[in-house]
Amino acid sequence: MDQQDQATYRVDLGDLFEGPMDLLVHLVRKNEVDIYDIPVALIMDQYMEYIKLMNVLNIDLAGEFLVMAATLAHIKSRMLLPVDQEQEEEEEDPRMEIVRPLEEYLQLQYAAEDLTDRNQLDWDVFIRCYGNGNERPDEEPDGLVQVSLFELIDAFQKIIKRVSPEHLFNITVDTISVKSRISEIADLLEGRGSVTFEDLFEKEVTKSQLIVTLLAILEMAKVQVIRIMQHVSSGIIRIFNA
Amino acid sequence: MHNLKAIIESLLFASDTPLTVDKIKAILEVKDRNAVQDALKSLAEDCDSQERGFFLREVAGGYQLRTRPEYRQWVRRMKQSRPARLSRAAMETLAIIAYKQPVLRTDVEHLRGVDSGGILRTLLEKGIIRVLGRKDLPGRPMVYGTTKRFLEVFDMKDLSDLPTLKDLEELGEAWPNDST
Amino acid sequence: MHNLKAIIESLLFASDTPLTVDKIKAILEVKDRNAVQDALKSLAEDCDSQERGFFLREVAGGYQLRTRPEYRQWVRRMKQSRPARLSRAAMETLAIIAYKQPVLRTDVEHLRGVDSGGILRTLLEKGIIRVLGRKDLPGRPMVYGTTKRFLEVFDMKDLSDLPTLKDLEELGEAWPNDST
Repeated sequence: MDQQDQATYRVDLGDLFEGPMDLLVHLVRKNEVDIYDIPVALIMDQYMEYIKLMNVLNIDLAGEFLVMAATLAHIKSRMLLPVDQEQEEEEEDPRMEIVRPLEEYLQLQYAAEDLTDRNQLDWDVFIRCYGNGNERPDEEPDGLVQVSLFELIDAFQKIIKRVSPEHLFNITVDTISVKSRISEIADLLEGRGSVTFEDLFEKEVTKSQLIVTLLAILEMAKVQVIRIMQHVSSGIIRIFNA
Repeated sequence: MHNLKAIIESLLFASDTPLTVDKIKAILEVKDRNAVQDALKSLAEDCDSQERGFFLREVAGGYQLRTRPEYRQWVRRMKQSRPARLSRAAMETLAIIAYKQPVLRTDVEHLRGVDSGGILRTLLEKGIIRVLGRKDLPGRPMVYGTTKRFLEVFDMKDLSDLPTLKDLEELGEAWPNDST
Repeated sequence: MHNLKAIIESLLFASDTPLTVDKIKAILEVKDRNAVQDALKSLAEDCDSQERGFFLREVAGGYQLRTRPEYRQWVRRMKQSRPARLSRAAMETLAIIAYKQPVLRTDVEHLRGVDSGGILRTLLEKGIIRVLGRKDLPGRPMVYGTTKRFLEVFDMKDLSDLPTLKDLEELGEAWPNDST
């Protein structure tokens, strides 16, 4: 079989079973078995049949399918072990390992079905449509704005993709913490005009928060939005709006 | 105010978002909340009894006129809308977020048993879910929840319109061999 | 067709352009031109006699539902009180400021590749960004950052709720089956 043929016969796994839970639910339903009393050996055999079939069909098997196969095998082996008479009462049915996630998964399937059955906007029901005239102007009297956080990062990512690599910069959770602290310090300065160095560190508890505050002060000094002054006699360091 | 009902109808007709009673009161400068509510009720009855092409629906905390679902095939044909429906996988993911919010990506994936990053991104792009914040865990993972848009799209007054999981389970058990 | 008038009303309601009789005939697959015209006439009469918030208007060769001019002041007031959406350019500028703050106007313009003075002013007026200070450079350029109002608009506790590019990358590509 050449490359072309292989591509033709490749079936998206998502078209058949979304994941191992999906396949398991299918088998439970097909065999009409009670999820609280699953015949593990039977279900596992059928599960493995499907795995083999998917291999034959040249479907890329997600690792999750094999993890589930291992879990089923493990449960099956535990069920074959003789039960210790004394421990019997405390010993949990090994199948519980799979029953609980299955239970939750089934519940969510029902929830998804319920959502699907609702009158979905732009599919079952429609509201008035304003075509291209819908673009709202920037200038609005009361200055309210309606945007989502996702739109913001999406806009940022598009810019990043546009600019040349040498202008790339890292935005990480850490750098954002520093920005957040800068914003807080700017708030303080807006209110009070100046603040002592100690005040800024007063409430800090963890080492990383100390570092974040220090980095924030350094960055603000670097772009010169603050001045740092030390009193000659008292030695108190004060930060001012530049 | 003369003909409050007709004026409210014109507002609802021209609005692209659901209008709350408070918003209507503010626009019309009426003090009487009951008068607005009565007019809305009467309008809803008119839409039904006169068999109009649309009906008044309470959704996402406000009121909105929407075409009747019975006529979906014709409106759809006019709009030439491609299937804008969410896939089964997206519905499943959305159900998890709706019921378990605030929820982490790992929680979603644990329940579904498969990678769900792409679906989360799609739902974010559609504005149906949003980032609520971050959780104080290593890597500060993002926490997800549903939006007001979710209520609008899925025809709900508020999140309490969602049936409980227990109710759903009982309903589900009525058709145990419902094929997937 | 059962209830032709209501179906046509739902089409007119959901359409963003005037609909011609031919277009309506095509959508509903009705052959009888008179039936469509009678339904339109009857709908126009209903709108008038029942004092609805809108009326049927023959315009640009087609039919369109429009709010009654008598109610223009209220509809206008409603439209003015709607929250604005940010333009793409404003969104871009805001994103740069949010992620790169404290940042100079020249940095913003360098990344965007266009003059951004007007947009910066708009964002300042909206109270979403602020001047953090002036840099000690020729011309004493202003340094920009986001405000508390910015956090409110995006419903964040603090800036550390901002998603990072890594967060976005980790989600992967949007799910292909759910195109809008």
